[in-house]
Amino acid sequence: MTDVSLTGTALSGFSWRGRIFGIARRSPTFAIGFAIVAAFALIAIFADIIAPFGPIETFSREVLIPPGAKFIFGADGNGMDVFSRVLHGARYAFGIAVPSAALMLVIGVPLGLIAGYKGGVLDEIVLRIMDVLRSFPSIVLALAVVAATGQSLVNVVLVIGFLDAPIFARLVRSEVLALRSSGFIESAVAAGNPTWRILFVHLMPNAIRGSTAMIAVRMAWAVRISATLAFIGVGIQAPTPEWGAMIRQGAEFIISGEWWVALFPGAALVGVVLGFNLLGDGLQDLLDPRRKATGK
Amino acid sequence: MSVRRFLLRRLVLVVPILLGITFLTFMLVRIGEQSPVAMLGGPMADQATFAIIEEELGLDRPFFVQFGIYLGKLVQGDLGDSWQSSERVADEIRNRLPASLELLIFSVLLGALIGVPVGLRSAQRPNGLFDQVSRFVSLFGFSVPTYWIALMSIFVFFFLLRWSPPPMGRLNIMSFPPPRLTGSYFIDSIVSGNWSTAWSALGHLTLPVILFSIIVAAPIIKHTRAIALEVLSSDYARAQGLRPKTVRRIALRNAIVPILTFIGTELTGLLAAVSLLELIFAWGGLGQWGLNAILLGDFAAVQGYVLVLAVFSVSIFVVIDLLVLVLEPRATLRS
Amino acid sequence: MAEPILQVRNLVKHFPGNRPGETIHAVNGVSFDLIPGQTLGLVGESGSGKSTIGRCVVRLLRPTSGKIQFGAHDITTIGEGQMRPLRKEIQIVFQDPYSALNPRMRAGNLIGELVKLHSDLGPQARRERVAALAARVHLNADLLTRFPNELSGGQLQRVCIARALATNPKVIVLDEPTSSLDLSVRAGILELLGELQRETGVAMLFISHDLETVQLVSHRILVLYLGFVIEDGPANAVFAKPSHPYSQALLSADLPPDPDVVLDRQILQGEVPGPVNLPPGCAFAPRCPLARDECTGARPPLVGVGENHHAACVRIADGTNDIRAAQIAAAGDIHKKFQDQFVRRTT
Amino acid sequence: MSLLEVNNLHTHFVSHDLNNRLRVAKGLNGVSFEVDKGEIVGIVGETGAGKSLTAMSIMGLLQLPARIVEGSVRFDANELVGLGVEELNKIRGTQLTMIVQSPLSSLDPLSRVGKQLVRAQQEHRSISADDAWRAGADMLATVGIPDAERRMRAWPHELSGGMAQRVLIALALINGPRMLIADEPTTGLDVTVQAQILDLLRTLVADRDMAAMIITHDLGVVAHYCTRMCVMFAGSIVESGPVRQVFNDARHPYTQALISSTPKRIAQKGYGQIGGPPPNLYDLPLGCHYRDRCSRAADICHSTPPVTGVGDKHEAMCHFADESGANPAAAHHG
Repeated sequence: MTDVSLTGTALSGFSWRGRIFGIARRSPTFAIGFAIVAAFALIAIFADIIAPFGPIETFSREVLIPPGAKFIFGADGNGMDVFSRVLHGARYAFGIAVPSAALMLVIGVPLGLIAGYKGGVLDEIVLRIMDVLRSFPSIVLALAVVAATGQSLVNVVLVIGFLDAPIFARLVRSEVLALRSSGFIESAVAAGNPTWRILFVHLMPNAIRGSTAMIAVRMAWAVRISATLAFIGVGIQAPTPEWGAMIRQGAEFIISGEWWVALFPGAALVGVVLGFNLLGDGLQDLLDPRRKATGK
Repeated sequence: MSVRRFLLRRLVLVVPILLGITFLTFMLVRIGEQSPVAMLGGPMADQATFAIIEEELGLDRPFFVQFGIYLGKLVQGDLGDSWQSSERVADEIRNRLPASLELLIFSVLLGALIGVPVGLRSAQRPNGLFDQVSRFVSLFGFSVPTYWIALMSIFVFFFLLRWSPPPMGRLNIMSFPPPRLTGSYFIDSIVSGNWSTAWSALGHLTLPVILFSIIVAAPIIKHTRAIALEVLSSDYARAQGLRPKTVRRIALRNAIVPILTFIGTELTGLLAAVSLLELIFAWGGLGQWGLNAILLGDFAAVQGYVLVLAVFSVSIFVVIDLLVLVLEPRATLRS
Repeated sequence: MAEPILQVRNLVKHFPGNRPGETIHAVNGVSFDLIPGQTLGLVGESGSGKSTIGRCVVRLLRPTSGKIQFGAHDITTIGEGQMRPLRKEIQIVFQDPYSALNPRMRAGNLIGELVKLHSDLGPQARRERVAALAARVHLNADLLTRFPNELSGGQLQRVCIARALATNPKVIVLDEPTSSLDLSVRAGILELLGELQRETGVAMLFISHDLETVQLVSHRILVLYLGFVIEDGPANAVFAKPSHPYSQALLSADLPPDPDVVLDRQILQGEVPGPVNLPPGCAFAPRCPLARDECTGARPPLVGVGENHHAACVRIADGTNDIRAAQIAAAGDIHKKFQDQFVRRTT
Repeated sequence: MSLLEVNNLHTHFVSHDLNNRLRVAKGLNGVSFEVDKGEIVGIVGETGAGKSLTAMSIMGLLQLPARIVEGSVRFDANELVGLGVEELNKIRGTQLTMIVQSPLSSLDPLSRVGKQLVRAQQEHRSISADDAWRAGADMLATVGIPDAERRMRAWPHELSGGMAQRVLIALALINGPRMLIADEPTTGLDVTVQAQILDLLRTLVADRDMAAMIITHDLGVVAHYCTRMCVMFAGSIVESGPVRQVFNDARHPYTQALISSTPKRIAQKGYGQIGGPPPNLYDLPLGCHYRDRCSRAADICHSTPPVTGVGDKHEAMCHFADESGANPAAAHHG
């Protein structure tokens, strides 16, 4: 069924408009996810300009005001504008997601490459670490480590990055294992490539493809887990405008009916996480047309 | 390999993992900022008091000696005492685990009951309307933080609608826990014929179980769909001119093993995730207790909590392996 | 005859099996020489160990025992570091050109890689060398900027051959180089290989299960069964007078693409057993229509059946190694009559 | 009237590329042929020529984005194109069956061989489990599986490649079909096993008075096991006719090139014409699709060549079909 020749497909007539619609048609999921993430990224960049008030600007006489003309998302228990705080919270979301994703890749990818290609002791170690992490809920580990090492943005990023690195190591490792016996690696060895060239010139560009979608998914997880830490009270602390910390503030008002303090930061959190997840799901569709084909 | 030898081998392999986890947590809690000494001593205590407390807790000894002593007691089934409650950690775990399991098991059952059929139905007409909606719902379930959706539903169902009992514990204040049998208040009170307690337990269970089952169902939908799609598009299902009903049955049969394996691997994470829900509903389960222990640096309690999680996950894997052995003819007992 | 450039002696390669304690006996004591300007054909069905031999020769695999002598170098067990400079002398072309090329590199760079690794040429000189190589394998120069997925199977295999030629090797192993190609493309590749051998005098090890192709390109032939050489000899001699019962059956199972050829086939029962537990004695004995009690005793040695032509069968000694003759003798005229009838009905 | 009549079948792959432009790959471009009772028709051609696509189109097994855009498939005078799954299943699996490529992935891994044979029968008619089991065991014996009763209880993964292929044949024949389509039935099998399977297929077709269609890229299989052959190129049948006639008097230059590229012919006549890359199905040239690779190409080849009858049931789709090249390899010299 797939014996259709695709050779010589000309790529003439490229247009941005066509490309955008083309991608949106191929994977609406990706398009929606991308739009959401891009919107929040813009909010994060321009938070200062969009927000009517400062993120920790206090109006001491206007405590717990429901949403209205002045405070469109209401005011919280400290008399801060929830809207402005939610906007600034986007900075923390990306400030955690992007560097921790970079860290995961920087640690995980080379580890997976070497473990998969060389096997042996390093491979055993990576496998054992994966075993431990697998039988160990990451949230508990993150919690324990952050509780132990102290509450700072840098610590949270480090913990998330290190915890997720093995996921990429394993992903890349399994790709490498599949590729290792594939013809082009054998022919690269037979050609006389030194090991480093095999790893980084031949294996990496091919092995990393499967991880692309995973990056988005793990960024979603990073945003979620950092908010969870803050909610529990170990991550970033109030009055920092971090969404998890804001939900924590709002939690105490739920039973008394002041819903807006917790609702809006949570909704923003869901938005960003959903955006990254959609992006990841869509990327998988785009990168693996077979999945889509069998899906049809 | 016989099943018994397989189990034995598994056990041998599990020991280093458990040891590694124990050591890791042992180290982690001790490099932590919170010190039980400072907390127990209180703000007014002097150096001498600290020293006495330190000696009592055995914290003055070298790290590896402490670890050795801990392991020695562990082998005898002694998990130490929680300094916070002064209770034996083993007792605390025994008392609290059933509460968590009650929540977890009901949620996983409900989640699988929702997730598997929805996933199968999605795979029937991929990219159809049902599929699109269920994929989105599943992704939403992936993305929504448990605690936030819990807070929001408490606001709606307790504060606004008054359908749900106050989010405080597993029974209302008028009811007493039924005699312990399974540890589930709901089941135990039915067994003992105490209908009003059963009603109250059910009322308290409903909201958290429904919420959690959404979280559980999300990945199940996704995986069931992927697995079913693979089967439906495979050659054997198509070329023989089998009726769609038969193809569906084969698809389900072929999907069972991977789905079971998947649920199994998810369970440990869920046991931890349930702790946030316990926190919000003041459930008094293991998760809530474990969270607090971590926050307060309650060494023995943290160790105990982590160990329970690890043992739980390891035994789940063994159970899954055995199940697969029954259901999958290609499976052989291998380490 | 010229001095051999590569000598393989008693090559053995075992792999660990799927179950603990199991051993896969892929290659069990194979010896042969490669002579410059000549092609040696390795023939056998799956599990005969032919690809394993090829991979041992280019040292993608480390032999379990035996010896591989390349010129003055014993390359049997040297490390990858020592092997690397020798790699430019011994090259390999794989069966499936679609997977043998890094999908993320352009054709030109794929060929240029070898030049880069084994010479000090600057970028400009390298480009010229790549262009020359492309011309030599009859590959259009404008295809060099394309990625592998933009090329057809035949073009890809030409890229692979250009790579193998880039360093002027003395030995090329061809592991089923045409099996995954379409018939009309196959011929072009075979023609190119012959042309290159005549020009450069490279020694070739041609691995294939396609008897007709092997017959076409090889000077000598080695027939393998379960990792044993059961017959070797000049290509024409082996095809004209296969002496081992397995060679006879294998050759008779071939379907010539010509409806006018009357088939006279000796169809074997069963399939090639897995190479985990080797049968005692002659590996082919369990399927051999001529097997005798002694066949399951000692492994039969290769005995001469013609000039430079050997086969490993105990029946050669008394001349009863011909399957067809044996069958006819056993079944008598009735069988022959039936066979004639059958042939008439099917053609 | 023939058992199977395929008429002007067009199957296209319709999709959009990443730039949102409509792309149509013309997989089949007007395929017509017939298969009669007692015949074994061989379909040959290179990868991408549309051999498997033809089989899938006939069986109604196309998956999007592939679909039949024009043409008809008549089996025993019933039109199959456009039938729903329910009606199609009355024919598919009972009267018209198919052996797909790769035997192992074509068996349900979680059902024993016997159960699959029983299921295949009970899907299409009411038969007791015992009877179905007996019929299944008999069928296994018929396809040459020793110890059939024991094999009925085997799992698919316990079968060797040759055994699995026999089981597939048994599955395809269990409901007494009138026609069998075999897609590369021996690819991946060893030469000595290949002979066993092909002999079995031929005997079964003859004994049961069936028709068969064998898809293969191996001219040897066609030469010795088929009565008639169709040569496909770029989604069209460029030549068809009785095997012997086509081999000895090929009229289409592509057929001639194919036959002259077999090692035997090369050994006799030297290297002939060298094949080029397959045409781009997204952008097929107007007129004769083989034009760019053809040594005989002329101006007239820019118009679509007619299907010309050149003998008894022997047709070629070429402007020069009338010119006999009695010795195909003679047209080129190596």
